[in-house]
Amino acid sequence: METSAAARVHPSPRKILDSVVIRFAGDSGDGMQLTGSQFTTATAMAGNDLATFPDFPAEIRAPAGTTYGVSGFQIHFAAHDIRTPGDAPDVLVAMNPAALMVNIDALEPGGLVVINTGAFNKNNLAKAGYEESPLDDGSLDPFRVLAIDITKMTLESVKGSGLGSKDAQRCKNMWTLGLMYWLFGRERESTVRWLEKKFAKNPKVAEANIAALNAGHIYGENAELPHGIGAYQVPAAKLEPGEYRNISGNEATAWGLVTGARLAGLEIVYGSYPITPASNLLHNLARLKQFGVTTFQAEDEIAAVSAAVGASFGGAIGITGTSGPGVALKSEAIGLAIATELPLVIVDVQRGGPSTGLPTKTEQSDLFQAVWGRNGDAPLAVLAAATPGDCFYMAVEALRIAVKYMTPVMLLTDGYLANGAEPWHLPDIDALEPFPVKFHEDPEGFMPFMRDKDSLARVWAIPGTPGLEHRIGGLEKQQDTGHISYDPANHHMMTKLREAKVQRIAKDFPKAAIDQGDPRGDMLVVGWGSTYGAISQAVRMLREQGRKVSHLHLRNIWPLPEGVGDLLRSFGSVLVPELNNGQLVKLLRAEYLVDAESLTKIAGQPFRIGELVEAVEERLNRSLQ
Amino acid sequence: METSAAARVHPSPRKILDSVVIRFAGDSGDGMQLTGSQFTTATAMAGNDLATFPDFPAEIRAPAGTTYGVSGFQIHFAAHDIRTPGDAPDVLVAMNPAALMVNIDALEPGGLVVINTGAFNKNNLAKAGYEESPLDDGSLDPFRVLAIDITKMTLESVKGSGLGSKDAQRCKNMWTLGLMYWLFGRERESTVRWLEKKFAKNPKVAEANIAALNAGHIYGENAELPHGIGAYQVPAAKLEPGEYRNISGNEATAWGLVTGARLAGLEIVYGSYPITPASNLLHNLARLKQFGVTTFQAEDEIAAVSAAVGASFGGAIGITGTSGPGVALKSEAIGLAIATELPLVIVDVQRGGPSTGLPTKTEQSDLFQAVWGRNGDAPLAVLAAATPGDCFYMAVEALRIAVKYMTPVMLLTDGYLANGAEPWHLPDIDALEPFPVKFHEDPEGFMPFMRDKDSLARVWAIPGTPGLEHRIGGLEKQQDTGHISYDPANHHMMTKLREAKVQRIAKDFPKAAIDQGDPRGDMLVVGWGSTYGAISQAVRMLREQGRKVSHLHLRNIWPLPEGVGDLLRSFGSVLVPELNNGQLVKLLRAEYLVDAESLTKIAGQPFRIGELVEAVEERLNRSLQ
Amino acid sequence: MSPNAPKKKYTRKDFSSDQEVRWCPGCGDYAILAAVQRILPDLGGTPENTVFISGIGCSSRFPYYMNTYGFHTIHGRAPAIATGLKLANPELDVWVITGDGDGLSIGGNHLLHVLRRNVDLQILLFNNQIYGLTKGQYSPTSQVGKVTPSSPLGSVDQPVVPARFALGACATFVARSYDTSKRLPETLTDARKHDGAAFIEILQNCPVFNDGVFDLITDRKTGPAYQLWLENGQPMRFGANGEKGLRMNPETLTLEVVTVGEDGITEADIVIHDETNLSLAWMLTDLPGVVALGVLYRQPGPVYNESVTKQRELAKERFGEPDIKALLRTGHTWTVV
Amino acid sequence: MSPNAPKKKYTRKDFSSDQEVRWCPGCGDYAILAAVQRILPDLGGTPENTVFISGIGCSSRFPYYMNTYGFHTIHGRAPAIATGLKLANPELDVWVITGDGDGLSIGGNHLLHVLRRNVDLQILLFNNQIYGLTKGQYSPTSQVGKVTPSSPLGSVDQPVVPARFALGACATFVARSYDTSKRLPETLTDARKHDGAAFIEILQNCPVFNDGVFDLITDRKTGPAYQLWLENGQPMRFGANGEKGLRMNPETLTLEVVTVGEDGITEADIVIHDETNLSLAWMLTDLPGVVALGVLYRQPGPVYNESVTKQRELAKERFGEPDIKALLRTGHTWTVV
Ligand SMILES: Cc1ncc(C[n+]2csc(CCOP(=O)(O)OP(=O)(O)O)c2C)c(N)n1
Ligand SMILES: Cc1ncc(C[n+]2csc(CCOP(=O)(O)OP(=O)(O)O)c2C)c(N)n1
Ligand code: SF4
Ligand code: SF4
Ligand SMILES: [Mg+2]
Ligand SMILES: [Mg+2]
Repeated sequence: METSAAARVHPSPRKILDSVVIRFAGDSGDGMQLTGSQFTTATAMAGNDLATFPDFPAEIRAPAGTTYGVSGFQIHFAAHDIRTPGDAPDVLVAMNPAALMVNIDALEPGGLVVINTGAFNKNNLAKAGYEESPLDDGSLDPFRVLAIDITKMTLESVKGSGLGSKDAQRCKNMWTLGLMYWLFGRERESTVRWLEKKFAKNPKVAEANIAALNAGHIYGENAELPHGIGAYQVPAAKLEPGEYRNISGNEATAWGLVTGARLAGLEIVYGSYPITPASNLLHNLARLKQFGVTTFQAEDEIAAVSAAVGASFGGAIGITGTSGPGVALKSEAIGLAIATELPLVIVDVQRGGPSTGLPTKTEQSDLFQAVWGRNGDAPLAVLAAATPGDCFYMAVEALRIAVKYMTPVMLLTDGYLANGAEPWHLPDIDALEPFPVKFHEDPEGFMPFMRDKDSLARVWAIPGTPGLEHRIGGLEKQQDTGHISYDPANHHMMTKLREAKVQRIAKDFPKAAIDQGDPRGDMLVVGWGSTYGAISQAVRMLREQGRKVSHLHLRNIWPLPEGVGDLLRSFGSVLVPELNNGQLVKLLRAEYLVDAESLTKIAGQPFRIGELVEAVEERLNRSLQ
Repeated sequence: METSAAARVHPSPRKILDSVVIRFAGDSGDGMQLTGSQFTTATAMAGNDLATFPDFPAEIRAPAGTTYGVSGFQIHFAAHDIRTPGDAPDVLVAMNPAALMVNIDALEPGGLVVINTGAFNKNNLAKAGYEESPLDDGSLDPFRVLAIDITKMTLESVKGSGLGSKDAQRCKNMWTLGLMYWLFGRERESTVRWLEKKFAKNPKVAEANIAALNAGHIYGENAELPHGIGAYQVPAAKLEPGEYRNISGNEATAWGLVTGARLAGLEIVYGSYPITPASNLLHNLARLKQFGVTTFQAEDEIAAVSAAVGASFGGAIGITGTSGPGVALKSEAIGLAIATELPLVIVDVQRGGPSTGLPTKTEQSDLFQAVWGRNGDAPLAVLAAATPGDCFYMAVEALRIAVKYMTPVMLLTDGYLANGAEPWHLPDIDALEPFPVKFHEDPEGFMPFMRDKDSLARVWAIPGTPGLEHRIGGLEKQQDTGHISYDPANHHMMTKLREAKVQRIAKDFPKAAIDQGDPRGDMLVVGWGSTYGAISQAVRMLREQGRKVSHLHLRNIWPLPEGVGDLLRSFGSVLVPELNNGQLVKLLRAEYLVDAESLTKIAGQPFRIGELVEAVEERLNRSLQ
Repeated sequence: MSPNAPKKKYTRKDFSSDQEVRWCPGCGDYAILAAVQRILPDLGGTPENTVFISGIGCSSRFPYYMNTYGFHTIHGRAPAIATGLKLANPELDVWVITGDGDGLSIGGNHLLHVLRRNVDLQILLFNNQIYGLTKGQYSPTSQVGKVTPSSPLGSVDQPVVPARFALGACATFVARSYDTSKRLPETLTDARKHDGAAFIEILQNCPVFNDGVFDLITDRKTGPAYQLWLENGQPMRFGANGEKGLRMNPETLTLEVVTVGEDGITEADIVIHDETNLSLAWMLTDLPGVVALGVLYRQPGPVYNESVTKQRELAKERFGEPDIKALLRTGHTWTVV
Repeated sequence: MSPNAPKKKYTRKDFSSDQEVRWCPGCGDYAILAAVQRILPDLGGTPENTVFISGIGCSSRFPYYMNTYGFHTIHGRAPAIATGLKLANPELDVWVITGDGDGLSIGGNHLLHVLRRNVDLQILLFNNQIYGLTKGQYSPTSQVGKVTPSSPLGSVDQPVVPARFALGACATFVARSYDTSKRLPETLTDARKHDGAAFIEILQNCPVFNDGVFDLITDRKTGPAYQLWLENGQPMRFGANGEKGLRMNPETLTLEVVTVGEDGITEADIVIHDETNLSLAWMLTDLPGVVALGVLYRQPGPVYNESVTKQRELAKERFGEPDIKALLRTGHTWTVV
């Protein structure tokens, strides 16, 4: 499915906007996620750059009308390149009172609220915690309000469809989508086609939904909208030419792992135990069995990683994915993979902690655990993806390092990356360098812990190979032979060797380089992981204001790439914004003895660009005083 | 059992020595541990200061005569105060060829070797890997050798006892002990009494052993010993007056926990799963049920810590003990105790890692895991005991902090402390400050997460209390009420609060103070845990040589006590010796931005004093160039 | 129960917390909650002496809705946490709430050991044959072929049979019921009255991710044909009009469904239920075309926490009053003057 | 076994590694090692296609002594690691070596799940009723009252019955033998031939920490009176002169020991062993005064790794040749020019 969508021009006179943030909000049953993703597709086709983020309720299916049952979907689209789903919505679509209650505080004065008055009955108002209707009490005065009885409009539009009232009501998200399409000049075809396909077995439903969609659009065209509300246009962005798709982090990770395994010439055994927000990594991979992927839904996280270790011993690439609490459980077995020097990829889709914490919210608080959370001196490589699309490349890279260095690699993503989505310029698969694994086969002089002089990786000799029979285990091993050894000097040497091997990986990395800005200046903002978009936008704004601020984003957490220390020392100050209580900052301070300052946000939510800009400004101004 | 043993004077003319290190070595079946501990008791009674360390074989019961079946016991005793079992033996007792093979390299030239030639037959020599007998090939020339057919002597001495030859042979360790008693002027009574008690049900065996003991002694008195070997005397040390006992770290920890619980007025539920070298903590506590101690041998480490958490919820003090791999498994549940703010003591008797590593060897490589090895921002308090006897006080302190601050506390000891022993000046129990726990009982205004303003500890309200019914859990909690909260600002605040609570513990600690030396100088040696003795002795030697070196020993790892940074900055350089690949050093660098240097030894063995002295000298000389 | 527990007569309401119940509309968990809240006052329970310990899962939200003490712990560990609690305070009435994932997947080991140790707890396993909270993956009790997000071509795992697992773990009380059953309170009461670990599998409908898996059994209309309610000492009869029953086939050692009055079958052919018979209980765990409900097995046995308490008392008798000063002086001491 | 495995005839020696065996003198593990090394060549195994996976414990040192591939992993996780290995390469002949602590204490959950999934492995559980490696604490199979360093007043834990646990886990092959038994190789061979997870409990003497716990059963003299060797299709006879046997008591549904020729008992009264009968197997797990040895239960069932392989092939058929480029283009794409 591919459609060319570059630079369409809309005939009607529309107000030109540079960028817009819309938040669709409604009850879990209102279909807000579908609405959002349809709007995303149409927006991508209109040539805007965009970023999206869903906001699921924590409950599986909360009672209708409650505030904790509100489901949201935010999309940010623009005529230039953007990297976050936006700090605050310009437009809020509130399908019921609870949705309004939960989201209205996020809207800036002057923002547009689209309200389905049909849902503003006494019962729903009470459930949302309103004593009086906000439609009447003046509390919406600061905003531009478009109040429509969408329920009634929808029912009318699908009258002839023969649907029962419940099913007919379900179409109201499509009515709303139609209206939004009109407001922002989007084409309806892709949604129409999608509806036809989705309800192929139930054409009545498809037709009704299409009717509602069209009716909403027509309403926009014809109705006299309140003063100050009109049709808008966000011109297409200048995107690099090529083929695009929308991609979420967990999709990208799954596909990156499959691609990496292809480049290595290996089959995948993915052992996992479901956990939010990593579960759909398992779901995505379970659908790819034809790619030589075996998914093993284990009885727990320990079994999941253990199976992956066993698979790597057997000559597949063992992979395991989970979130923070799962990594905690896996740490003993990860130590085994470190001691036996087997390749292993661990994906940690981080979420709010400690303990069960905020399972559906994002956070970056597993960095310490990733780098240092094991018994003994147990080094492994740690990578962090910066954007949803970057998850693809980092997954490939994790696999490459694991097999080249015979080491476990931890790939850190997070809930924000996992569920967030962005348009992704499809990579040229043929241009990716293969890294085919060669299993050792020659019995001549074979010893299971003999190593490549360069990478320090030990040989990978797998069961089934005649003449290479050998035993490995978690006890300390004698250099080369791998026999159990209690020799003191050997243990010291092997510990240093395991460390050296992991440190050596840094030689594969390009020297650390500034992502944005000059290589010296007043302040270096150092980020890692999913804060990439927000930091990058903030630094751009600051630089536009003339601030001498630069952005360094680390995708290799451990080992750190060469040159980081020099960069840190080239700036007047260093600020490390993290969605945790200050973890990378400790690593940097310990490694480079630079007085890097921590900026923390532990709220289960990404940084807003604005708060980053403010934090930097405040510090720069302070240091000027 | 108490005997006054101060300053005895021996009548015969003995060579006066300042300190002696003896290593008893033999086959696992030769009873070397018993021999060593008897020698220890007699030495303690002779008024020397002393330290001991056993060296068990890794195998449970290796075949007789093999090198890997050699069991050793080292004792260091002196006329002054000492703190380690000694770098290298002055005297080696080798009961068979394997014992000689394994230990001879440790002996300095000129050292004394006592050899049981009776065990040096062809078979045993071959098993030990000797092609020629070391008694004949000149390889022992650098040493003073006392070669005696102890087996034969023993058999003769017990001839009339009516024991079979196998049992009679078993007495040869007592014969050897008798000889050693004579050599070093020790009294035999305590051993005679011990033998009588031990074999009360088998007086024949007791008599035979006593006969052998006496025979060995008489041999010393009468035999013409080779030139250069005579009787020695190590004068009594000036020890602080008071009552003493010999104590190992695991004993001290167990008794400290029991004492702490008494001071708190709580019962103990100790959940544990056996693991070397923590198992005998469980054994020790299992014998103390009369102290209100319940030991629960759980199905695994996760169940062990979980039961402890459940017990703390119920109003006992939950304690769990393990070693590195066990801590890894417990980390998720420890996070739950952090999130629910329940008191919990975790004892980590560290051993060689990573993975199964070197289970019977000592190491300090779990510091990272202790401080940072959990998902999410999950702070807890970390303490480290410095000597076997210190384990007692640190266990009391761990308990105190846990209940005062409603927090998990990790107490780090290690295999060296656990099994090593030293004379211990018994504490005045009545002088220990009680810290009685007051459970919350008043329903008026009760909320489960309301806190003490000073300590920030939440109330401890236990099931069974009318009117305080409430629910806790691992999800993020609303301030005060403890209700589940997804509120972003609340999560940020609670994360900061948990951190602040743990940091606040430092207010209870005295300001960091130098253990030995001046508060400023050329080099500060910073240690933690079981390296105390070696560092302390090394610094003393260096200072005697006029070096401006001081020693700071951290017993509070997290939070760090106040004043550490100032101290670090008061020295020309900072050296951090650790039995790991450099962990505390990272913590210090990150916290204080001081260019502390790491000195690592990852050999499963404690530092030798000599190697520390050398390392310091080398660095000081280097910096002078 | 502590001897001086107040004599106040509690009602169901006293056991309901003020927290809004947040399961999906129609979830079977509601009915189970109601049943538990209903029986507690009748059993003489007090809110302060009752504790609910759960793991993680939809079902494990249960404690929040009880106005008792509660602990929503971590995934799979509730049995171990409850064991520790019971050791700290054996007077408490402790209930464990778990799911088929929480109890039989990640928590299988703890369930095994709490059952064989026979810790005095009630363990309610909400079996909806699915992972509800993580949005619908197959669970260890899901049937082979189950299509879920993690098994798009159908699960290939042979399921665990919870009651069989429990008997294999040497449980002393094994029962089965379902969420909306009128007899659930009765079975819960039996469990509460049992000394030791009482295991109850409760078939529970998850309308969102696994709707109707138990419909044949739990439906008002079809149910009677599939529900065999066990009564100790009574013949195993079932069916809309009680026309069916179980007969022992001595050759195959299995229980067969027969119709009384047909093929010469009489009441005398029907097996009498004996709760204390372990072999019979085993056969009842998995019957052809009918599901045994009620108490499959009940046999008193030594209770772990009681044995522990006894041993602690024995130690006190044997070693006398605890004295730390004496403790520090065990073995050999000496005095330096 | 891979089809082009060499036809070379291997001997016991080919399966012995050059590592010195380091169990205590007299340990029952030696005999088990010898039995395994003896049968492998006869079963057509090759060193390169055979893998031993163990956890941690004395018994778990086993792989070091086999000249095959081996993995001495971490405590309790061998079944999970073996599962992963078998998924990576189903051609391998994979054996799991575990102990009563490794397999039934920390590893109980993995054992449960590997059995119910029916992964094609041989699982040898060395049951010495003690933790050997950690120097003698009681284990989940220790009898109540066992005095050990961690139970100075005697253990109060009710033990797990391994065979019962295995049946509770829906195992498809359950057998029992003992270290020095002449018939151990035969039982191991049966296990090897079974498709799916074959569970064998091997009673093993630990002369150091638990000497003689099985003496009554394994002693040459007393043994015959306590050993019931099961033979499929044969009456369950035992005793020094085969004079004893098991009779079914239809009332209690238990097997009773009787003496043929006494009290009018004849051969016809003795139960015939049927390996496929689950109820019978259950009754055999724990008999009064006699121990059932040999194959208690054997019933073919779907093998997990085979089902996984089939599904992977099905996916290839259904979704065609894997193509990463097409994968990246699933759903909606657009082109910017
Ligand atoms: C250590 C850990 N692993 C995984 C999860 C994710 N998780 C939460 S509940 C659950 C399974 C729930 O299934 P079940 O126990 O059947 O309960 P239900 O929701 O069906 O009532 C999983 C996998 C977790 N919270 N913690
Ligand atoms: C995570 C972890 N916990 C505990 C241990 C210590 N440990 C090693 S083996 C063992 C039990 C051994 O008993 P069993 O499995 O019966 O084997 P045996 O030695 O009797 O053959 C224990 C507790 C460990 N190695 N790792
Ligand atoms: S997902 Fe299923 S089990 Fe969970 S609350 Fe909803 S209906 Fe109940
Ligand atoms: S301790 Fe026991 S089980 Fe372990 S090797 Fe020795 S005899 Fe065998
Ligand atoms: Mg479930
Ligand atoms: Mg054992």
